[in-house]
Formats: sequence, structure tokens, C-alpha cells
Amino acid sequence: MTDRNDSAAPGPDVRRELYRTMVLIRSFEEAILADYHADKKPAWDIGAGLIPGEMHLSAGQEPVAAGVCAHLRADDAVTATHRPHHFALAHGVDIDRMAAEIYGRETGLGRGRGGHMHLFDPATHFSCSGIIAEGYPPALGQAFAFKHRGGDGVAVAVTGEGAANQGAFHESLNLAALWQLPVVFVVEDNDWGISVPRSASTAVPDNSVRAAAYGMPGIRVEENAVEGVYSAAGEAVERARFGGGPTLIEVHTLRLWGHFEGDAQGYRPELADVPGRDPIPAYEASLRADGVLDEDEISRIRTEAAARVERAVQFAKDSPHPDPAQAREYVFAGAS
Amino acid sequence: MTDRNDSAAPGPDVRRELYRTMVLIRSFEEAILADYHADKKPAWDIGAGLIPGEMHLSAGQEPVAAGVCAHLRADDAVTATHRPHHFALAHGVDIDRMAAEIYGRETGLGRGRGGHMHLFDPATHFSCSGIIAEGYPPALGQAFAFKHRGGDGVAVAVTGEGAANQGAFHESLNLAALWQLPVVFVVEDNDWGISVPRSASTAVPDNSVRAAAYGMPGIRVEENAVEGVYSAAGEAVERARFGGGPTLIEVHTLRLWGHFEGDAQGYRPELADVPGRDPIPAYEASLRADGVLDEDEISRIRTEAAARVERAVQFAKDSPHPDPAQAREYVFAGAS
Amino acid sequence: MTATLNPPSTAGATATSRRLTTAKAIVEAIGQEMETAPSVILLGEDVGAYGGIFSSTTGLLEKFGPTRVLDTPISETAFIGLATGAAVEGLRPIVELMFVDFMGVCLDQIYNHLAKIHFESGGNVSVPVVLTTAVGGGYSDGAQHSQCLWGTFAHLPGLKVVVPSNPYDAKGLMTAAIRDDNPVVYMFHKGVMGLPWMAKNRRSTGEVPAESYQVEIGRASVARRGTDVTVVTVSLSVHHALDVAEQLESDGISAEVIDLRSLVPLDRAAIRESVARTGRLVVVDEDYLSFGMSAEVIASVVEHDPRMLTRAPIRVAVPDVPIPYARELEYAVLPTRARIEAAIRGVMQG
Amino acid sequence: MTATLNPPSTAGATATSRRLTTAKAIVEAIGQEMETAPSVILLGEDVGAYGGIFSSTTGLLEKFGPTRVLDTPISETAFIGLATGAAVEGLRPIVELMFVDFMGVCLDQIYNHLAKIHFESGGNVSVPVVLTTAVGGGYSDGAQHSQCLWGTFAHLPGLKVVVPSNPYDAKGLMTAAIRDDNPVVYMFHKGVMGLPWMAKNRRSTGEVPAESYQVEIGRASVARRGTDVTVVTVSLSVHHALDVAEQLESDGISAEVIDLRSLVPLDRAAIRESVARTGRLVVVDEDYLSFGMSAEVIASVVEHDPRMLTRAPIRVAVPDVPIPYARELEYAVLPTRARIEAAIRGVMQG
Ligand SMILES: Cc1ncc(C[n+]2csc(CCOP(=O)(O)OP(=O)(O)O)c2C)c(N)n1
Ligand SMILES: Cc1ncc(C[n+]2csc(CCOP(=O)(O)OP(=O)(O)O)c2C)c(N)n1
Ligand SMILES: [Mg+2]
Ligand SMILES: [Mg+2]
Repeated sequence: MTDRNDSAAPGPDVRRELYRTMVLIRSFEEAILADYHADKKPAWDIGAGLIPGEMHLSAGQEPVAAGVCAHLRADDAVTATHRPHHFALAHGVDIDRMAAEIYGRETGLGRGRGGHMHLFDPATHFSCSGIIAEGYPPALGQAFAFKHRGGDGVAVAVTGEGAANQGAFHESLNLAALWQLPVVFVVEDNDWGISVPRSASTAVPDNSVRAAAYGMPGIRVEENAVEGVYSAAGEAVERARFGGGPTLIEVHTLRLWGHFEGDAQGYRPELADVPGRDPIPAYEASLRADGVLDEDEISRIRTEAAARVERAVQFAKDSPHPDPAQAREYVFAGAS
Repeated sequence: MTDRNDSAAPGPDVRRELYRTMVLIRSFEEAILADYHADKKPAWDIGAGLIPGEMHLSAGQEPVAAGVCAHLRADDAVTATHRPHHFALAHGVDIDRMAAEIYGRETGLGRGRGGHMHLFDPATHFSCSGIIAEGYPPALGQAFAFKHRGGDGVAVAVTGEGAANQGAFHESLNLAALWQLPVVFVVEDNDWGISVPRSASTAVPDNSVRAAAYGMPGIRVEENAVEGVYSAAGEAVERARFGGGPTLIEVHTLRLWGHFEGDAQGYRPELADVPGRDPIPAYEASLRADGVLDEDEISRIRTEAAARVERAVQFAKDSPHPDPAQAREYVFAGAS
Repeated sequence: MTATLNPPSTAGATATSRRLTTAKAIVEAIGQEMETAPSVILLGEDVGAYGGIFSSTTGLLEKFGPTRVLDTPISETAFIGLATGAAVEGLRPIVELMFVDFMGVCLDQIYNHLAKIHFESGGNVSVPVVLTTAVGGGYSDGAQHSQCLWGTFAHLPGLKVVVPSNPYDAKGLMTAAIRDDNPVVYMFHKGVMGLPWMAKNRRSTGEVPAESYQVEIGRASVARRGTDVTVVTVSLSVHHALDVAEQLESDGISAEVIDLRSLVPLDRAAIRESVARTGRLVVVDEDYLSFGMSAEVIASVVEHDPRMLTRAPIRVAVPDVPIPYARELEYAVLPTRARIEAAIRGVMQG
Repeated sequence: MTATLNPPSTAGATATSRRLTTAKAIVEAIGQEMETAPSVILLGEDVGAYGGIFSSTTGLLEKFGPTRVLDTPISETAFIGLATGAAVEGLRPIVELMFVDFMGVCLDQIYNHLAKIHFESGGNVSVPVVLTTAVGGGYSDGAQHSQCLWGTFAHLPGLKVVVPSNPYDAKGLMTAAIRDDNPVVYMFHKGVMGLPWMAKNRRSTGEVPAESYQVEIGRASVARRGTDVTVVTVSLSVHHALDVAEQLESDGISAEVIDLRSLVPLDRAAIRESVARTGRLVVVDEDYLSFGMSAEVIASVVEHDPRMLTRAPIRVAVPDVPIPYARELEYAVLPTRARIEAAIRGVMQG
């Protein structure tokens, strides 16, 4: 719909920062990937090991989170999906406590109660949900509260392209537009909803056209372009922050790995091409070509990210397991 | 969106038929209105009298049902809303058994189990639902079955403009467009969802623009024009019948009375103007002006309608009440 | 918890009390809390100019204006979820689901989000939302507008569930619900609201103190003392049970009536304490019979000690059938006075 | 109805039977019905090329093609409603809700439409839909992907509810469900499917006749005969209960294990018949404790005759807490073998 404003293209500092964020996310996902699979063999058991349960990793989708969250403050809100790590890290959720939650420890964001699809961080107003598109409505409420109190906070609500066919998507966009809430709706189009290709789930090739159904601006960013996301999100966040209401941004991104770990992706015809479409080497090359980063800086950024992730994982592993005797706690808050 | 095809304007026979259908509907609604209120006094009790319960009458919205159903066969399906009488009658549901259901009798369409929001007629593939927008999905299934078996049946799915903000609306339009199901989606915009004006519920002034979110044609018919509806529906039904997939039609219509009986409509500013916008006298005048109907014919049509309704109401009143001893029946069908 | 003896029309009376309908008592509680706490907002369908389809919000728009009292689109998932998110950020929303029957379009927001966020966050996030909703039948509104469904809500963890039967409790429970840091589902039966357009019910109007007060969530009340049989019930059925109990007195049957008031937490101690005295139990429940409240009440007694019951308990509930439209049929499945009386007489002979 | 004695690994064995996993038994039943009845179609998320996230539809797309096996958008309300409408027009859809936890986005279509149309139409319209759905936890999938919720479905009238625990019953109940003219909710626990990527469970594989057969909906089976205590349970907990019962034999405790198999209709006679002999009752339920199956089983006995229970019954269920993620916490709330054993020993002393 609306074309992105190229005048909002990022300068070198921002570009470096976008790269740094993407690398941190990827380092995190690779570390989780390794530990997730490490101790589930020989007969792969989803419930076994250091990190049990379903695991939806965001590798390949770093440009979306990095580009959007570059515009956010800690008092802005983000509600993410079942695939939440990239947005959590880009928005500044504490990486130690996040790792600890994924490892199911008492020091985790949810004291091990939530798990990787249920990360709640009041400090950064971050949350996520395992139910498709149902993270949108609470984001409206956060935006409502910000506006109601006269602040200029913004709420970012994320779903996948598959989720854009769920009723909650429609209801949320209508209500946000109607009440002119400071929300930015982000759709991550990674072409797949588990095994179902976009063409078999969505009647239109571009979800940004759906913005017209709510009288809000819609924009699609192609080619998993982190700077394209950055520009589009910059406009949208500013619009929301200054009373201009919601925007819908769809980003054509890439699911680098399976839907969840253990997914052999037999249904995916373009599988062989996927690694070649990894956005990080591509962005790295362009920053190198533009002289924004040199080999040293790249290596420093990578080393720092790896070290930070290692510390977080170590923190998680060193943390105590929850006490089974407290399994029934936290159902209700103490009487006020 | 698409402009209606004026070449499909109805000839005199059709125009007479449209009028006849509207008059029959109005006669029915007036009879129900009278009997509904007759025995609830002096202290108005919603549960008392010959016709108890909520009562949502369709007076003023006759043009929508008449114009759409003129194109349907008995083997086409219609799923209507909590305000279903006009569509039921226009689609040819047996008026006697329909009245009997509203009067809660054993001879009713649902043996008195359903009531006025739950009319099911296998003979005309008619049904309705008291839950906003949730009548859309079953209509998809009827359309699916028609298509799956290689027939050319069409399913019409109706909601109000308030319901167009419900999740089921979105999901249904997407799925119908994706699978190119033979459905015609009809939105009756009567400006109000109970006490909430359209402007306070819907982010866009025209729901037909929402068709673009599903890549389907959308059209809005203004001014409660029965012939406008007729033309738009003619195109849409034909498209569906011949494999062209779904269409969204919104009609700007009129809620002549309250949301339900007993609604004093204190919230409705334009209340005084409403009777003057009644579509039936207006259409009658235009048919008279065009020489399609004369005084005699009008009076004959009115008399016939009144007589037919009177017979139906009499049938209902003469019918036996359900036997309380059978209150637990019909929960499950007998083993096959 | 022990039940309080609380025939509200007397115990609740104070110098400042007036006779109010349940609906007016609810509105008064909301209004008083909105007055003291700017964080309290109210949203839902037709809660503004209309004042709530069942008069649960009358006059609040006029008093608090459209920034705090908001009519919503017919988008229950969106606006209940909005309430959840707003509560996470420190507001205290009251959100109305017009009929409980509509829960199916938005239950995910209620039971997977509103109810679970506190737990999933390890107690770090609180979600103080009051979800009000109308329940119940008896006026031929058919299978999609007459359900109670409190058993459904009470089964799902993370939600407190309150179901007042009279004006005094309605006000006190509403105040308590708004002040509670947890999600509270507040279910009002249309038949206890004292609506001018429904069959009149003398117990829907009663003494209500003008000042603000709380009724503790999770505490049953002994609506009537008795020695022969314990009738455990809730909501409109409390009225019917009291009517029947009064009438049976002259036949020498002394029925105790327990008004649970809350289903979550459930005051199991109050149930047991009464049954321990009477040895006989009738459960009256306008919700569906199986897998619901009536069984839970019985299990609460028996898992403590089956010998407390000297007779087989009797359940009076909707016999697992959708609510029929026609009056004869509907009243054949509702827990009417006649069915309650038969059950009490049955358990006395048993 | 009386329970059939049916340790399926023996009684189910015939000349033509092979050992199958529960998942394969389900697929076989669906395939056989699709072969004989062109009206049977299958739809849901990832039921096509993927073969069902829990292998409940593997190979059916290849066999029956994309006009009968349809992947849907993530639009549960739309496609479950579509199944309802298609059934009204004479098809017999099998529709999959990937996890029962997602019911909240589409419950209206299920309980207000699918379940009630037959009744509201006075029996004139039938809605033969099988709604399949995966239930259960035990593999750290968290509060939104580990629930059982059969109590919720069983509480709402108009739906039959079946919950097989083993391959033999899974096939027979699926065949019966497809042939039933009513909506049947078919709940399979991930842990009984015999999936290669979950903890192995020897009872998830068993003898299954190659030919088509039905297991009657509404009939419990006595999974194990015993004389001292009746353990009533369903689904994966049947496996655990059998394990515990076998082990307690050597301690001289003879536990009878009843596999309900269906919750609606509920085979109350089978429960009573067993408790009448043992006098002791343990109910094991992976669903939430309160207002659910465990209380209904107890009430079924007690409302018949409280003296049948010589000891207070014990419930082993999820104690009204969302399912926690961390393994230690999850296994503290699930009905584990240890908890079942403690309950049986408890009721023996009691
Ligand atoms: C309401 C609901 N339906 C189905 C699912 C199961 N499910 C989890 S992720 C997923 C695919 C989501 O696709 P998309 O929205 O494109 O996000 P992606 O996984 O590609 O990031 C599905 C169907 C769910 N979690 N919630
Ligand atoms: C899911 C749901 N929410 C709310 C209602 C209550 N309700 C019944 S009719 C109505 C208004 C509907 O407005 P609209 O769709 O415009 O139809 P109209 O009544 O104007 O014909 C509402 C809110 C309902 N029946 N279902
Ligand atoms: Mg996707
Ligand atoms: Mg309307």
C-alpha cells in the first residue's frame, strides 16, 4: 500500500546496531538449538533433556525484530507469538532470565512456570502467547492503558502470516483503528504456517492490503530487508506515538529452520535453497561492502554475542530448578 | 467497489414479486408484533404471553431479503441471524411451521425447541443462529457440500453490520475466497448494533471495502433499494453458481423498530425520521408511478398477504403445545 | 472458611441502607469504586448509553464519561483481551460479556490468557479484571441465551467465580471483585436483577447499605437455618429453595439453604459443616447436570467422609439438554420449586 | 450398560490382527470408512502433507486426494463451522482441532452450533461430525498445549465424548464415531498415540484387527479385574493405573481398573457395578480436579447409594492449577504412578 519512506533509511550507527541485534538473536537461537537436541537422543524424545517441550526458533526472522524494536523504548510494549525469542531479545528482555525460563529454572522470567512460549517481562512490557493471533488483543489493552494515562507509549503486536486468518486478527485491527490506539501490527510472513504454504491459507498474496479494511495504513516489506523493516516501522511507531493510530506492517521473511525442532520439513519444496537465503550473511556482506563494518568489527560483534549468550545459558544452567512443593503456587495473587 | 450492473434491472413481473415478498414479510412481522405485545401487560414481562422471549423483528429490512432471495432456488441455502424472519419467508420457508415455532408449538419447524432465533428447515436449507456472525461458517459448509457433490447450489450467509466486526466474519470470508466456495455474503447495515451506532463499532464507513482483504468482489447497495439489492445479488448468485466464488454485498437498510421488542430506543437520535424512511410505501409509490401496480393489485397483494399470515398464525395457535414429558428428547439422534 | 449466617435483608441492614434491586446494587458498587479508583474503567457492548442490556451499568456513562465507560464493537475476543492487556498495565477494567452463552467466541482470551498469565509469569504479572456476564433462563430465550455455564468457568483454573443471589451480596461481591488482584468472573442471573420487564421476584430487591463494603469472595452464606436437610445452591435457585423451605416448614421439614455465592474458591467447609448436621443433601443447580457444580458439591462431602450422608443425595439440575424455547419444555428442565420440593421430600424419605 | 471385560491386547486379537500404534489404528479406521463412504471427508490444520501433527491422518491425503483431505487456514471457527454445515447437507466430516487447548477460539461453533442444531431443529437436522483433538501433557508443552479439558466438553449437552486409551479401542471408537449420526468429540492423548518422538509407552501399541469393527460409544471397559478397590480413569491414566495395579498385586492389593472410554454417554452402571463389589473408589483424571470428571464419577456412585462406599473416595487429578512448564512442576501436578499408588494405598487404609 503506502510506500516506505526511503528518507528514513538508517545511518551507519543504526545499521551496525541492527546487525548486532540480529547476530545476538542468532547466537541465542543456535545455542538453544544445540542444547535442545543435545540430550534427546538416541530415540528422540520431545519431553527429555535440558530443554523439553516444543521449540519454535526464529532463525531467519531476525530482520523483523531488529528493524521494529530499534524504534522502541523499554516502556513500549511488545506482544509476540509462539516464536518469540527474536522479539524478546531485540526489545531488551533480560537474556539471563529469559534463558533461565527456557531451561525451566526458578530464576526464569516466569520461575519456570511459563516456558518458551510464555515469556512475561513487566520491565519491558513484553509478553507472548502460544495461541495464534490471540496475542493481539492484549496488546490493544496495553496501548489503551498508555493512551488512557496520557503517555506516549506504543504497543507492538506480532503474528505470523498464518495467524492473519484468525478471527482475533480482524477484531483487533478494527478495534485499534476505531479507537485510534497506538499499536503497530506486525505480520511475519515466512511463507509457512507449519506445513501449510501461504497460498493454501490466505486468499490474498499480501496481508498489507487488509489494512484497508480498517482504514489504516498498510505496508509490505519485501526480501526480509532489515532496513526496509526499520524504515517502515519507524514511520509506524512515530504515527502511533503521536496520535496517528495503528499501522499494519507485513514483512516477507524466512523460516530458516523447521516449524519447531524435530520438523523434518518433508512438505517444503524449496528446502535446498533455504540456507542460501539467510539474511545475516547477506546483511553482513552489504555492510562490509558499504564500509560500515570491517572484518574486525564483525568478529568482535560475533564474539561478544556468543559470549553474552554463553553467560546467559550458564546462568540458566547454574540456576536452581523449581521446587515441586511449590507447583500449586501463583494460581492466584495474594488478596490485596 | 464493483458497480452494480444496471442491465440486470428487474422487469415488471420481478418488481411485482419483490413487492409481494416485502408485503408478506411486513404482514408477518406486524402480526407477530401484535401478538407478542398483546398479553405481556400491564407489567410488561418478557417471558409471558403467547410469544415469550426476545423478539427481533425485521421490519424495514424487507428489501434485503426480497432482493437476494429472488435469485434463489429451494435447493440453495440461506443462513440468517437473530433477526431471521424476512429471509426465512423470502426463501420460502413454510410459513405455518415457522409461525408455529415462534408460538412454541409441536408443529413448529423445531417442535418448539428452537424458537424465533433458531429456525431450521431442511426443505429449503434454511437456518439461523443467535450468535453474531457465527452463522457464516456453517454456510460455508453447505456451499462446500454443494460444490463437493458437483451441484450448482449456492449458500447465502447473512449478518448485520455490527457482526462484521466479529472474528467469524473474517475467517469465513478468507476461507470461502480461498476455496472459491459458492457463497454470497450479505451484510445488512441498519446503522445500529443494538444501541451502538455503526460509527462506534466499525473503522470503515463501508464494509464492502473489506472484500478486498479476501480478493473477492464487494459492493454496497445504498438507500435500502430493493432493486439495487436484486441486481447486486443477481450478479453475485450467478458468480457463485457458475464457479466464480464468493461475493460480499452490503446493503444500507433500515431498522424500522427497536433492536428487540421492548427497546425504547432512547439512544437513537434520528428516531422521529424513521417511519418516513419505510421502504415499502416508497417502493409501492414507485411501482404505482411506473404503472407496474395499480390500486387494485396493491390491495389484492396486501389482502392476500394478510390472509396468508392470518392462516399461519391460526395454524400456530391451533397447534398443540409440546409435551413436557418429551423435554429431554432430541438431544441425540437415534443410533444409525 | 465457615459460612456466615447472612439472610441479607436483615443482617445487611444498617442505618444507611435502602431497598435496592440487585441491578442497582451492582451499579452502585461499580460507581463507588470508579469514584475512588481512577484506574477502574468499564467496557462492553451497550454498557454506555443503553446502560447494559440487563441494567448492570445504568447511569455510569453519564457519571464517568466516555473515556472510562466504553461501548465496544461486537468483538468479544478483542475487547476482553484489551481488558487483560490494560490490567497488565495497571488499570482495573470491568468488562461485560453480554450473555455468558457468548463465551464460545472469546473463551481463549478468558481461560488461556486472562486466567493463566499470573501463573505463567510466576506471579510477576497480575491481571485484575472483573468479567461480568448475565446467566440463566426461564423466559424462553432459547438454547443460546439461557445458559448458566458456571460449571464451565469454575472448572478452568485461574479465575475466581462469584454468583450473587441478592442485592446485598451483589454489591459486596462486586466491590470485592474490583479490589481483587485476580480475574473474577461475576455472573448475575437475569432473574435476580429485579428488572422491571421480567417476572417479579421479591428476593431481587432488598436492603443495601449506602456505603461501600465487601462480601468476602469464597465464603458461602447460610441463607436459612434448618436441621433436616441441606440444600446447596446458588443464584436464582436460592430464591426458589428458600420459597420451598418456607413452605415445607409447615409440613415439619426443616431445610437449611446454603447460598454458595462463590464457586471459586468453593466454600467446601460450609457445605460439610451443614451436611454433618443434617445428613441429607440436595444440590440445586441451574447449570447442566453432569460434570458440573452439582457433582462437585457432592464430591466435596463424600471425599471427606461418605458416612456424613445418611441418604443418597439428590441433584436438581438441567438434565444435560439444551435449554428449550417453549415454556412447557423449558420449565420441565429448569430447577423449579416443584422439582426442588420433590427432591427434598425424596431425600427425607430416601 | 454393563462394562465389557476387555483387555484389548487379548480380547481384541483375531486371526487378522497386527500390532499397531494407536495413531495407526486411528488412521486405519478413518481410511476404511473413507473407502466405503464417499461422504466422509477430513479437514483441519496440517492433516494433509504433514499427516497430522500427532500422526492421526498420516497417508490419507495420498490415498484420498485433496478433495477429501483438506488442509485449512488457521481459522478454527470457520473450518469447524464448515464441517457442521457440510454435515447438515449430508457429508460426514472428520475435523481436527490440533490441540484441545485451542477450543477457546472456536467453542461457539462446537457447543452452540454443532452440539445444539439437532435439538433446536426438533430432531429434523442431524450433524454427523467427528471432531478429533489431541489432549494431555507430560512433555513440558506448557499451560496452553497440555490440557485435557474433557470435563469441559462433557459438561455441554449435545456432544458425545470419547477418549480411547489403546489402539484397539481407538480404531473401534473411531469407526463408531464416524458412523454415529451425532457430533462426537474424539480426544486422543498424545501419550497413547505411540509416537516415535515421545516417551515410549508399551500400552500404546497393541493388537488391532485388520477388518473394520466398532467399539460401542458409551460403554466402559474393565481394563483389569480386581476385588479390593475400583480405579476409574480414562486415557493415558489407564496405562499408569494398570502399571500401579500390577505392581500392587504383590503387596496383596487387588485393584480393578475401569477405563471409561466414553465420557458422554457415561457408563455409570459400570462404575457402580464395580464399586458395589470393592467398596473403595479412586478416580484418576488428568483434567483439572474441580467441577469435572472426578466429581461426576463420585456423584454417580453416591447418588445411587452412599453406603456403597466403605471408605472416602480419593481423587487424583490436576489440582486446579495451569499446567506448568518445568518438568518437576508438571510432574508434581499430573496424576503420576506415584500419586495413583499413594491414593490406592490411602483408600485401602482410609
Ligand atoms: C488458535 C491456534 N490454532 C492453531 C495453533 C497451532 N499452531 C501453532 S504455530 C502454527 C502455525 C502458525 O503459522 P504462522 O502464524 O505463519 O507463524 P509461524 O509459525 O510461521 O511463525 C499453528 C497452526 C495455535 N497455536 N493456535
Ligand atoms: C457473539 C455475540 N455477541 C453479542 C451478541 C448480542 N447481540 C445480539 S444482536 C446484537 C447486535 C447485532 O447488530 P447487527 O449485527 O448490526 O445486527 P442487527 O441487530 O442490527 O440486525 C448483539 C450485540 C450476540 N448475539 N452474539
Ligand atoms: Mg508463518
Ligand atoms: Mg445492525
